[in-house]
Amino acid sequence: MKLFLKKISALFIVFVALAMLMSFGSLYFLRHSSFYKSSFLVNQVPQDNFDYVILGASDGLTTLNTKVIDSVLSIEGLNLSMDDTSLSSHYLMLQHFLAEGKQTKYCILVSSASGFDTYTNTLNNNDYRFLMYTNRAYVTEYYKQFPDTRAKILYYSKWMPQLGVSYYNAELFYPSLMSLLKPEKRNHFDDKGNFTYPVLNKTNQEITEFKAVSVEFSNPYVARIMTLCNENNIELICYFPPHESKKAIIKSSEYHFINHSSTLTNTAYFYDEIHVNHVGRQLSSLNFAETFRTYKTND
Amino acid sequence: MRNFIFKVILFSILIVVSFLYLYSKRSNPLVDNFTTHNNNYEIINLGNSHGANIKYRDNKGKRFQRAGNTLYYDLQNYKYLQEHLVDNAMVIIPVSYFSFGLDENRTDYIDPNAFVNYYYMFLPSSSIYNYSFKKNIQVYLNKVKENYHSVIDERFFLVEKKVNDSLSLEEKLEHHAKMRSETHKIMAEYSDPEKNVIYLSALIEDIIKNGHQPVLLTMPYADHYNSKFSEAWLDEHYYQYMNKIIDTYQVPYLNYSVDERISTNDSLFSNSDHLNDKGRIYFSDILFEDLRKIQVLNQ
Amino acid sequence: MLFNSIDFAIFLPIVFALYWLLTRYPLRAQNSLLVIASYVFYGWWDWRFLSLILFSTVVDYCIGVYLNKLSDDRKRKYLLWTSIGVNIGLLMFFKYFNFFVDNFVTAFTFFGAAIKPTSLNIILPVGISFYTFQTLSYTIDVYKRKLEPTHDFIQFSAFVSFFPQLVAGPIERATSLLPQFTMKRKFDKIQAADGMRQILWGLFKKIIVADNCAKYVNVIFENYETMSGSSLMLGAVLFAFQIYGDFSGYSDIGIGTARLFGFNLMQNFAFPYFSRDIAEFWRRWHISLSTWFRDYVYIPLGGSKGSILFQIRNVFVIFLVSGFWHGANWTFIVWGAINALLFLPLLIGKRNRVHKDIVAKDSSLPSFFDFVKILMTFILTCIAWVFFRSDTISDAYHYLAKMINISAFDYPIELQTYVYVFLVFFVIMEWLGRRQQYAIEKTLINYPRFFRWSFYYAITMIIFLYGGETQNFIYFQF
Amino acid sequence: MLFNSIDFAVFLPIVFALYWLLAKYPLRAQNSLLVIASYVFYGWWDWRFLSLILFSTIVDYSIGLALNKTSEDKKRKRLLWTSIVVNIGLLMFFKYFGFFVDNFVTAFTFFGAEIQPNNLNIILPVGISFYTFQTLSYTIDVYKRKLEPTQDFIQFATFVSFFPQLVAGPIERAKHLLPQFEVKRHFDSNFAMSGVYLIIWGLFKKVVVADNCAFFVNQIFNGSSSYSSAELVLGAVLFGFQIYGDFSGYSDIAIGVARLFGFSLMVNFSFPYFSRNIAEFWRRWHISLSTWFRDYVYIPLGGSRGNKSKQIRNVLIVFLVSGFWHGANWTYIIWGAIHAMLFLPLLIFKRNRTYVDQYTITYKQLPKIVTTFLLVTLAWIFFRADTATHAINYIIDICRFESLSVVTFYKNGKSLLFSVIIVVSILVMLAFEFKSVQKHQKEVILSPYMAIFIAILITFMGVFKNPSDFIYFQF
Repeated sequence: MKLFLKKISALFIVFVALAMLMSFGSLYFLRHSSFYKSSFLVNQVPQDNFDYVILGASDGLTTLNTKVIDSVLSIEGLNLSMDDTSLSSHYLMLQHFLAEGKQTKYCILVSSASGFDTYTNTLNNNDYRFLMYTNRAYVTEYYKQFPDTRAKILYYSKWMPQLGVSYYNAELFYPSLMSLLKPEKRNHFDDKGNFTYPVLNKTNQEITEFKAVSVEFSNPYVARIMTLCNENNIELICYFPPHESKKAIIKSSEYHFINHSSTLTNTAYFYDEIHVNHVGRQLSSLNFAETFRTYKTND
Repeated sequence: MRNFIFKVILFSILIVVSFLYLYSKRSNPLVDNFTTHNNNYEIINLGNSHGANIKYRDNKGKRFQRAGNTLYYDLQNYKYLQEHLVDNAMVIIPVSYFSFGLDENRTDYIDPNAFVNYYYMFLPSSSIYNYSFKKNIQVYLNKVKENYHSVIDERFFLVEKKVNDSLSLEEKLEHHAKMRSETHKIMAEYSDPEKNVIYLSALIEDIIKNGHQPVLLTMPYADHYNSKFSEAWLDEHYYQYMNKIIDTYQVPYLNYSVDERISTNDSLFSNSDHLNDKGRIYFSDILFEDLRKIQVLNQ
Repeated sequence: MLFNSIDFAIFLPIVFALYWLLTRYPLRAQNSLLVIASYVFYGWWDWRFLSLILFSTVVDYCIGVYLNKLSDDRKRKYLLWTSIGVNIGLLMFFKYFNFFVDNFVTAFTFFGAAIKPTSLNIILPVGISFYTFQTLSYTIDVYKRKLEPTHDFIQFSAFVSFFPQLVAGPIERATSLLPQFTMKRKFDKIQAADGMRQILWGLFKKIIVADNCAKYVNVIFENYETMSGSSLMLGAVLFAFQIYGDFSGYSDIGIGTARLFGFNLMQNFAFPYFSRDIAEFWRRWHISLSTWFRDYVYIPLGGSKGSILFQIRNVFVIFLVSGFWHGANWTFIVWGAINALLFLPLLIGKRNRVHKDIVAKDSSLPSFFDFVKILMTFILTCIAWVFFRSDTISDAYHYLAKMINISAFDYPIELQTYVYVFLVFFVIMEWLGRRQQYAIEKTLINYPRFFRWSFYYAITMIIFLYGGETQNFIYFQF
Repeated sequence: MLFNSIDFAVFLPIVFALYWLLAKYPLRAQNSLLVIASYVFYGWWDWRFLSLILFSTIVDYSIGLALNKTSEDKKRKRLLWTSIVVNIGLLMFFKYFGFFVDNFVTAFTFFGAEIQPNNLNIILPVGISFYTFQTLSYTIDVYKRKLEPTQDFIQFATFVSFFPQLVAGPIERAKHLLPQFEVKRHFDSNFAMSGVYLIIWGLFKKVVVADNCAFFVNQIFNGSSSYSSAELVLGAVLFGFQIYGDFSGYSDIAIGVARLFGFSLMVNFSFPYFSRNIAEFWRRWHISLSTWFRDYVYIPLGGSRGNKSKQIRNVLIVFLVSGFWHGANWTYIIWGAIHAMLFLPLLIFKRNRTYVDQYTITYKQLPKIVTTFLLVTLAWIFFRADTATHAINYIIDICRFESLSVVTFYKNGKSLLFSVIIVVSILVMLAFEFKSVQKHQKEVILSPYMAIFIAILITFMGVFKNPSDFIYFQF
């Protein structure tokens, strides 16, 4: 029995050591790649001061094109949205942005009307993209707060990285192998962090009526993002992207907001119910630039 | 027995041949400068890196200076080059503020034998200061190694980090002057100035004996550099010895250190104590003008 | 005179030629040539050391002769102890005097009395621990009547001062080396070629493996506070390679040169890093020293007879003394103690004789569990080496403590790729040659001559072109 | 409790430690521990299943005893039939009740009568078909006096509910497994190590091969109309590997775990995809089930004695019943029928025993192996399709050949990645199996180095996000 236990422990130790080595290696190469927004921000964004930064999920990613806004207002912007995430991940991205010693005057928080209200205490699908920075306190604290098993796996990856890297092997291990060869490759976003959906042959008809959705900003993360912005004297602006059927109604609230939820009134601009396509993006970016100009002037 | 010795000898010949091949592979610019002469010179100058400020218009004049050179080796270089000079040729001897404080083999370098090993390659063994046969072999081996690595292993030459030159030229010179002056002050007190005086006097006596014309010279420095040296310091470490030699040998002496035509104009300097190309041309014209006056005087 | 210096490169051929010219003359000529050559070799450092070695030779020669004459026991024991007293006394004075003074002072200041120590600046004569142990082994063997003392002083001094193994061992046993001086040596081409090959491999180990690692090890050990955990680990591993390359390189050059002159010295290193447990490691590391301690300290103390407690005491004594022999510093003693602690569980579990044969004798790869054992032993020895290398015990402790934290997973410091390449090549060659006396003794035997020559040519060129800055041999301080 | 779940990873060491701690005590202690562990393992799904297995155990235990006591034939035959009825009845009720009701209703609506079926929502207890067959084999063996019934109820309970093979086989023969419970198990570390390597190999086949294939198979089969014929063929092939990886993976883990406790279970799969004809495929695929049917159905029916038509009838019955055993759906019956059709020509031309003792494969036989594999894949389409019509449409789409693009396998980064992983994992699996086949080994034997390599493959190529169930759990 002793021999069996010795053999088993030898096998187990070597396996764990090898797996740990490989996963640390893959996290290391991910840290030096720009495949995901978290390491893109560290490796491919030389400037340190920005006029505005866009935080959002897939809607933030595809609605505002910072290049258009920058050319119109001749300012410097960066799109840090990540698809399939929620306000909690935007808070984490803001922490990550500040931890890199970068500064911005404005922070554009993009979310649908319901996103500002509903809050589910679960890990988002793409929150694993911060795993390569587990050695930073704010990332592990973020993973620690969620009860579900995926969050636990990511939290314990601080010491046993193979937990996270093998659970998300398709999303972390293989991109790290690829970024070993091409470190500057980005995952579907351009050098300013924007992405757009193609123009499908959608019907071209007017949208006449929108369903009203009231917004109270009850998601606790809005307040947390607000406090973080105030600490670093950043001006927070909540932006409601164009929606094909819903119109956001905001009663008076202490947050600055730009409500463009019903500005695009033709289905031809929409890729699907909540995402605009390439043409829609051009229009909403120009609209946003105009309204954003008024903010810029009065301060 | 004989067979064994034969094999050993054959093997060592093989090694020696490959060494000679590698040795001959790449010539050394400094050594070539001192060894290849296609005509006799009318005017030459010795000295250290400051000696590079002189630019000759035709192949009648040539620079025989070397970065960080010492007065002892100025003497030996002159002895080595004297038969290549036309009679009553002019020999310019630039002397820097710190020249009197240096020891013969520049043992103040980090790698004590880094300075002298170039001289092993062409100067006769009698003129090398505490010459050692072992050291000579070492130098040849290092040269072989250097040639090999420069051909095979580019990484051997460390690429210096690009200093972010956001500083203006003026700030750069100021910063450089502060750093250089401190090291030069240390060098000035490194070893016994008396023996350097002896070497300089021997050099001048040789030049006069051969019927050549010695000219002592102090190179122009930027005001930033000059301002770091107090009058008292200069007298004690520099002018005290220079005046003694000038009086004893009545040697013509040109002092451009604080010449307002050059020192005040920052655009002429590549760093606080070396001229850039534009500066060299401008300074050489002035120098040749003054030299012609001296030559007329002597005739 | 360092083995990897140009002086030796000139000195060796001259002595070689003279030596084999004298074969026609009687034996004494060759031996006296050897003595002169060895004294020139040893005097190259500092001629004043010569007086020391001469004194030690004369004393032990006379004791040897008298021991043989006398027969009553009390006198013989008395003579033996004088020899031990002289040799150990010399060693103690030159090597450990300052150490005892300093500790004596610190002990006293600890109790409040400040004493001004008069520590003389004694330069440690090179190789003193090696030849004192060698002469000591001679007198003890003669005392135990295992050996007839020589009556030819030249022969004895040649034995003591035989230059290939004078400065850093292997510590030859009189019973094995002295007889070789009595016979006439005939030149044997194969043995000479083998000697040249061993010298070449020793130089490779010393210049390429040891010196290149030394460059980084010094950097890491000097400023270990600022280094990441993984660089500290890398530093420990590199030092393990450095000390092995340095010391076994020296032994190989020594054995190789001895073979050129027709002498056979014992194997000092049998690939210790492929051993599967600490007991085997100590049967393969510095064999001459460990066997010396076993024969002249462990067995007289009762060895493995007696109760288990008795054995543990003997083991501790052996390890501490051999640690202390390495240098006058607490770190070496702690290094010995750690090795003793690692050795004890094997001794208690009666498993210290388990791994006698060569690793993976028949297969070309070790079995997986052997591989894990080899890895574990290597890691343990590296941890012990940290104490061996650090200047003070607290340095070593902080070094190890700093190794185990999250930064252990960062990227270690940047090494030039050719260092990795040569280390991997070195490990492969050692593995292929693990059944032989040294790594490349027979690995290339059945290859065509052209291939063998190009291999030696490549190794020689690599030695010249990729050698690290010449560091002197670590073992010279012992 | 799934084998590839964290609860099992915790459960196994605890039981292992307790089991070998009890080695000092009398045999009953170990056996009762096994019973408890098995009931905990089985109850993990749904504790109500426990009552079912307990009932079945008690019935068969008492019948076994009674059979041994009475010697007069008529009584014994009646006891035997009660045991068969009880077991098959349980199976019928839980597994096929819904199926019969639906078909009864469709048959009636076919004739125009509207009946409102009150099918109770019966949840199919996991592994019911496996342990009922196992207890049945016990009673039949006792009836034929091939086996002495056990007097010790605990021993019999452990035999029925031995947790490694409880849920998905291999269906152990009482003659082979029961004696192992009577004798004291001594710990043999090499035997246990071989078990560990087998577990690792089983996990690899399940988590890496099967689950990765599932990614494409589910896509293609659910939307089979919108895929090109090449994709449909590949979908079927991948399902072939998925089901093999899944089921043989499970059996390997079961056998490995049993070895940890000192038991040796029979081999359930001996590299079926290297068989050179259908007959050999059925001698290598799910050996425990096919031998069960051969011993308790085929031979009683007259087996291969009697004239040709009788033999064909027996073969048809065995294939249809074993197909039907797999599930309460026409697709399984058709699947069985297809295999019967493929098997018959070999039987008729007496070539079904040709490769019995030819173990190593020669390259000349490669075309035979590939054709057998394609035929089996054809059958798998029916096995995987939801309904018979779906399977037939699937095959029709394949034969249309209007486009041969395989774009789904590389249309975006993720699917390209999965395709690469699938190709690599299948090649690794076949390589290891080929080595074992050529060396005439009964199972894949991993060396420690290979075990580490496979474990690394599992960590970095395995699918852990939504651990899919073992397919065989529905049977």
